[in-house]
Amino acid sequence: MATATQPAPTKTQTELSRRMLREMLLIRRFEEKAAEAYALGKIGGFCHLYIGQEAVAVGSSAALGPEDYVICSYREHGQALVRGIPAGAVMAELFGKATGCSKGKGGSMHLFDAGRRFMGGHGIVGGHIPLAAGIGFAIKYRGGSEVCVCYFGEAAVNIGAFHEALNMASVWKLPVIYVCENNRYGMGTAFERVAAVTDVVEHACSYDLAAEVVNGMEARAVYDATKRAVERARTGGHPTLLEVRTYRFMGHSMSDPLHGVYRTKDEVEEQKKRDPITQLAHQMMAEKAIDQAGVDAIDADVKAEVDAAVKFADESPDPSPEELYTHVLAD
Amino acid sequence: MATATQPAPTKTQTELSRRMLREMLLIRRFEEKAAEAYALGKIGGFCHLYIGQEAVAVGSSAALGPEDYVICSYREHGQALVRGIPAGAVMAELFGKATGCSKGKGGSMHLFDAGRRFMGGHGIVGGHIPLAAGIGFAIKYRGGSEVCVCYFGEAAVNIGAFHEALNMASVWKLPVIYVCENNRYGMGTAFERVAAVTDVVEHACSYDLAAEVVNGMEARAVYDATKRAVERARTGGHPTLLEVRTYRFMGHSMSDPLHGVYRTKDEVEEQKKRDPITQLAHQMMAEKAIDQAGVDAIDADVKAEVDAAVKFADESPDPSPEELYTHVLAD
Amino acid sequence: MPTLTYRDALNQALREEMQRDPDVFLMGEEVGVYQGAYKVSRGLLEEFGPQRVVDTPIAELGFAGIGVGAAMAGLRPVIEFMTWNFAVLALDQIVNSAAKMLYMTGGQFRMPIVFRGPNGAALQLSSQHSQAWESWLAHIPGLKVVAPATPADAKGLLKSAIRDNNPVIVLEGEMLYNTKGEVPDGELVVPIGKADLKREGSDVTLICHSKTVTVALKAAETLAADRIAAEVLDLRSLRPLDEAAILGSVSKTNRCVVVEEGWPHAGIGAQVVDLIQRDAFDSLDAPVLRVTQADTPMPYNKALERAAKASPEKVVAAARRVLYLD
Amino acid sequence: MPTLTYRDALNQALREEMQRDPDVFLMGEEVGVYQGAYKVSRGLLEEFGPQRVVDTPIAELGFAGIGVGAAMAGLRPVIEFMTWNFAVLALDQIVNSAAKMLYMTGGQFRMPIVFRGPNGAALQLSSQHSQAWESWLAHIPGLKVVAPATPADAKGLLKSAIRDNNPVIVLEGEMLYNTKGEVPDGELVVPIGKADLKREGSDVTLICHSKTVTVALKAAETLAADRIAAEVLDLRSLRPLDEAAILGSVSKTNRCVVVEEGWPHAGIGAQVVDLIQRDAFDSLDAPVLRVTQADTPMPYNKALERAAKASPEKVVAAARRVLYLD
Ligand SMILES: Cc1ncc(C[n+]2csc(CCOP(=O)(O)OP(=O)(O)O)c2C)c(N)n1
Ligand SMILES: Cc1ncc(C[n+]2csc(CCOP(=O)(O)OP(=O)(O)O)c2C)c(N)n1
Ligand SMILES: [Mg+2]
Ligand SMILES: [Mg+2]
Repeated sequence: MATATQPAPTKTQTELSRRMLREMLLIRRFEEKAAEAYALGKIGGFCHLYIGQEAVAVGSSAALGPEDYVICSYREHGQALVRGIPAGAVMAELFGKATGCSKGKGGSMHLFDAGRRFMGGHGIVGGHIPLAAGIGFAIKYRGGSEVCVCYFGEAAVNIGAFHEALNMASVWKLPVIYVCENNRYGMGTAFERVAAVTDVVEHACSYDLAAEVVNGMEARAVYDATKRAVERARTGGHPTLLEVRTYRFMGHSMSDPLHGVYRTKDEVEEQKKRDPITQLAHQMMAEKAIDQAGVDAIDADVKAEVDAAVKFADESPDPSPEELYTHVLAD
Repeated sequence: MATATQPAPTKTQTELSRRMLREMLLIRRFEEKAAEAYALGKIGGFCHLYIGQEAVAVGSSAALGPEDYVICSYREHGQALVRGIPAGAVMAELFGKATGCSKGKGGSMHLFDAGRRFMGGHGIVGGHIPLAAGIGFAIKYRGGSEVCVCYFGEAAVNIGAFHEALNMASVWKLPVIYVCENNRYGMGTAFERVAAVTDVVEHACSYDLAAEVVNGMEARAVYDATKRAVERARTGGHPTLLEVRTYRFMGHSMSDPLHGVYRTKDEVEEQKKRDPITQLAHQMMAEKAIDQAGVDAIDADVKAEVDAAVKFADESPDPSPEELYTHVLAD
Repeated sequence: MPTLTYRDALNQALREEMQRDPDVFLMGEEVGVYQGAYKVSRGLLEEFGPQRVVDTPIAELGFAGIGVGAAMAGLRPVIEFMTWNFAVLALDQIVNSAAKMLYMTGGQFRMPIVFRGPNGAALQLSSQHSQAWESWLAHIPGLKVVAPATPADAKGLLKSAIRDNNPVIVLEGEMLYNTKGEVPDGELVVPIGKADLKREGSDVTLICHSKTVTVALKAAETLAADRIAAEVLDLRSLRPLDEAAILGSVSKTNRCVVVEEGWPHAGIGAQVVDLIQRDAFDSLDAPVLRVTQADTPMPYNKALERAAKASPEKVVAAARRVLYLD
Repeated sequence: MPTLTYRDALNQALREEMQRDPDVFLMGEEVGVYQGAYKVSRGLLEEFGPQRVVDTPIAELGFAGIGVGAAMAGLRPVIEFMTWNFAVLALDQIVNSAAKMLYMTGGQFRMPIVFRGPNGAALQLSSQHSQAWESWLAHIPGLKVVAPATPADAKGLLKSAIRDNNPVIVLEGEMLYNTKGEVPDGELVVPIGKADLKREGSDVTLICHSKTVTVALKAAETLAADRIAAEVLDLRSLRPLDEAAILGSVSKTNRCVVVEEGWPHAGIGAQVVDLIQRDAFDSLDAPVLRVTQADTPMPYNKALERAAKASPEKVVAAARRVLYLD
């Protein structure tokens, strides 16, 4: 990273950086609290934390407008927060409360917000990749200028749905941006053990997609690459495959080990030195865009926001018993 | 094609050419009779003819030994014949007779011969592509030196199973040769209308497979390419993807039009000039390896074989009624 | 009343609904240029253009999911499967995405999508191409499942399915496409969840749907010759079932035979039997019997295939048994 | 007799069969290096090596098909699905390739393959991860389907499944893996197709399998307190069903409740009811009632999830109703 040697950032660049720093901190603190709550049994089932990957959701979302669509896998707490779902509504969903963004019926893997065009939260690996193409199809069908960003892990590249969807997205020139969060592992399996070619971006050739490999620990790099992809999608609707190289600092899910047979403690420690939050903070300090006190202030601010979210979730009611039978069918 | 300018063929080359010419003629005459029998109602259901694509099955099979495995889609009459299933047993299967190679229970789409390692005959597009990898897995598991050749159409490249299987075949270095018979259409759909990239061979890059594009109207070219692929598979078990460019001279299935909205009569006529049988015959004549009388003699010979097959099928009995309930479960 | 084929009735339904609502589009293999593998979509590409009549690659899982995504974004997709045999590849999207979307989003995303195509056996298509998926699909909460037997019901139920705000499975029949029947002019909407009494009778109820309606009606004819008055009830909808109609008929006849095209073990007929024995227990004078496909994969041979399928003879035999005549 | 967890009983079965027959191998996601998502395959990679304990990409359809191909070539694959929810993606290979292979080849290719993994709901895994597929799988001719409830049955049925020359579906349970039970030493093979009488009683038969066995046994306890003697029959095998055992018990008690984990509509319980009302009609003193999951997708919220599942309370209530006590 050489931003320091670049010309001093403009005011808007600095504002963007501050915003991204705050959003990454919000996600980090939110996830830390979620881990606590899980340990206390307030959250159940699977809970896939985003710690380490914050720059991906934050950098890419910053390149989007409120009218754009976002769809994710089950590892979507970060995206839900940066797309503007109140931390309280997200935490309440993890707690299974009636005030949750899916009314407590979806849970950690199924966060949704129709108003904010946050399309989930899907649990079957690869299953939402065709859905993203369908959203892109609807945008094009209506002649809209929105785009749909679809996040998934590198392990999803090995499943058929990924290929079927990318081919159709390209044949029909749909305004979709496929963001592969390559954190190098699918649960306990290193990608190179199950993929003949480990450069995910290679697959773009098979489908004539625009493509870039992006440093996923650099929020700014993710922002820039996504901005270019959004440009292509809005004008002419050319789809893009972004391979964003990142790393998961926690276990796959709350119940899974942080390291062990599949990756070493040293590797994790080494990777943590690339923490996207400290990196951006240091860049901004080097640019005199912020000082440690400023960072601390933001941190205190988001901590308060997260504490309020936990309080809100704690105090919110469970769905009423009848909710078991509602929303099975629409009128 | 420039064989004429090459040194005179060796005796074995000539023998190979004669064998391939005979096998292509056998398939051609067999399919013509099958079409007749279908019109007479002796064959029911779907019946996908191989006319025009003979050089693919014949050229590739010539590079295999009897111990090697072959697995196909529903368009497999040609492969069944070149792998040595008696024409009578194949025709009887199309007629649904007890003497058929699947006892009359499989039909045109499900020809099998365990003894000859002919693994079918499968009706779900792409469904047999993972099966081929499984057969390759078993070969490697046992430390054998056989190979498995898997034939499928270009339209199958758009379905997920193709990608899942090729990735695993490559990761595990399985002795499988994937032969994509690119006849440019899936039923009434031109490949370029549904594939973002029409060079099937491109997909080899995504899976680190050896690959070649082959002229599928040239039995010798198919033979040479397959021989190289077999070499790679037997030693080291490196899988290959062959894109064999060919053309279907008939409708998709007996009930489908030869041409119409999806392709023009002229296109079909133009393609028929590349008839793989006449091409090989002319090459051999140019090489003085055969004369017209010789070709006619072979033709008469295979016609007799096919007539005998029809007679055998006609005179064979239906399966007994109890056969409805047999082979549901093995002991 | 004009007479139409089942195929043209479906075609009319698609055309009328696409004219009525610009958000309705048709997607599937060969639906456009080729005019449909079974010509159900004939002329639609010409009338509505390639954006609303979309030819897909062979990628059932993928385009089913694209339909679901489009429905999330507010369109009303009609996804055609060339046959339901191939839809098995798309079940994850039908079950995990379409059927559960409204529920797991806490009611935020309706799923106005139709999945349609021919279901069950045709003639000599062998094991992999002759499967009836009624019971699998009807098993899933969040779906509605209909199986029209006549051209009028084909048109009316498909129109209802397209207007429904839930995922609706429409099971057609390759062997039905050419069958003719009267179809009332103008707006025809058949409500989902209502069975149709095809023939009145007092001695035994024959419950059927889709292709087995003709089978049951033929059986009723034969029985009538022996002065047995069979009532024939066409379910039309398999989820929800018209429980009132089923129970009403059985409590009148006290005897029942359930006919279905699929396999016996946990077939949809078993659910009908479960309902009857539970809620009409005291009115049953005999156990309910079922006529189904043989519990085997479908053989290719013509005679074996015929023997595997439900037939009027088998229905007559079952009816006579519940009447304790044999 | 040594006491083992259900997980370790399965692990023993795999180890013993892999020791016994070199053609047996295990393939699936995380089965090797990670020792199994639920640790069922712990230690097997170390003992048998990467060729026989094979970690796969996330490609259910693909590796299920690879298993089928390997079985065609004479191996005896054990395919592990991390859960059966994901196996929905592989149904085409299970149904169209594995189940029909012997039949459509006229008996030439046996299919000695096992598809196994946890089925049904665990705790708060929400809609897409809490599905019980009994009735779908048992619907298919050419398959055998077992659902062991105890460690001993888990071991004995998995061993039988691996030795069987047909595709066998083994439905395990995430909530069962930690449960303990006595497992006889040495060679233990439980025949497929035989139910197990878990508790004798004369007043009402409670039919169950897998996780619902504990539910039924708890209900039987409660009923006993009211001097109601419930007989508890664990089906163990869902295809084939042990019809003799079912009919034998019901013709003794004349009353029956069928408990299952899955959804009601065309669930496996409907088939059990169909059998009973058909072949034990005259011995039934009341309709057979069923206790199933609520006919909804599974909600995430803990209380709603509990309310959705079959419970001893619901079984007791149903039993009292068939006894006309409420
Ligand atoms: C089809 C399917 N198979 C298996 C699983 C179980 N599973 C959940 S997450 C996961 C690993 C996915 O890894 P990756 O796609 O890289 O995403 P990450 O968890 O690293 O963000 C697996 C195997 C699933 N949910 N869906
Ligand atoms: C999964 C699936 N979808 C649809 C079909 C119906 N279908 C049979 S053949 C075919 C076209 C296949 O074309 P291609 O793969 O190019 O092979 P070709 O017929 O040209 O040899 C289609 C759509 C099928 N059998 N399986
Ligand atoms: Mg990953
Ligand atoms: Mg083709």
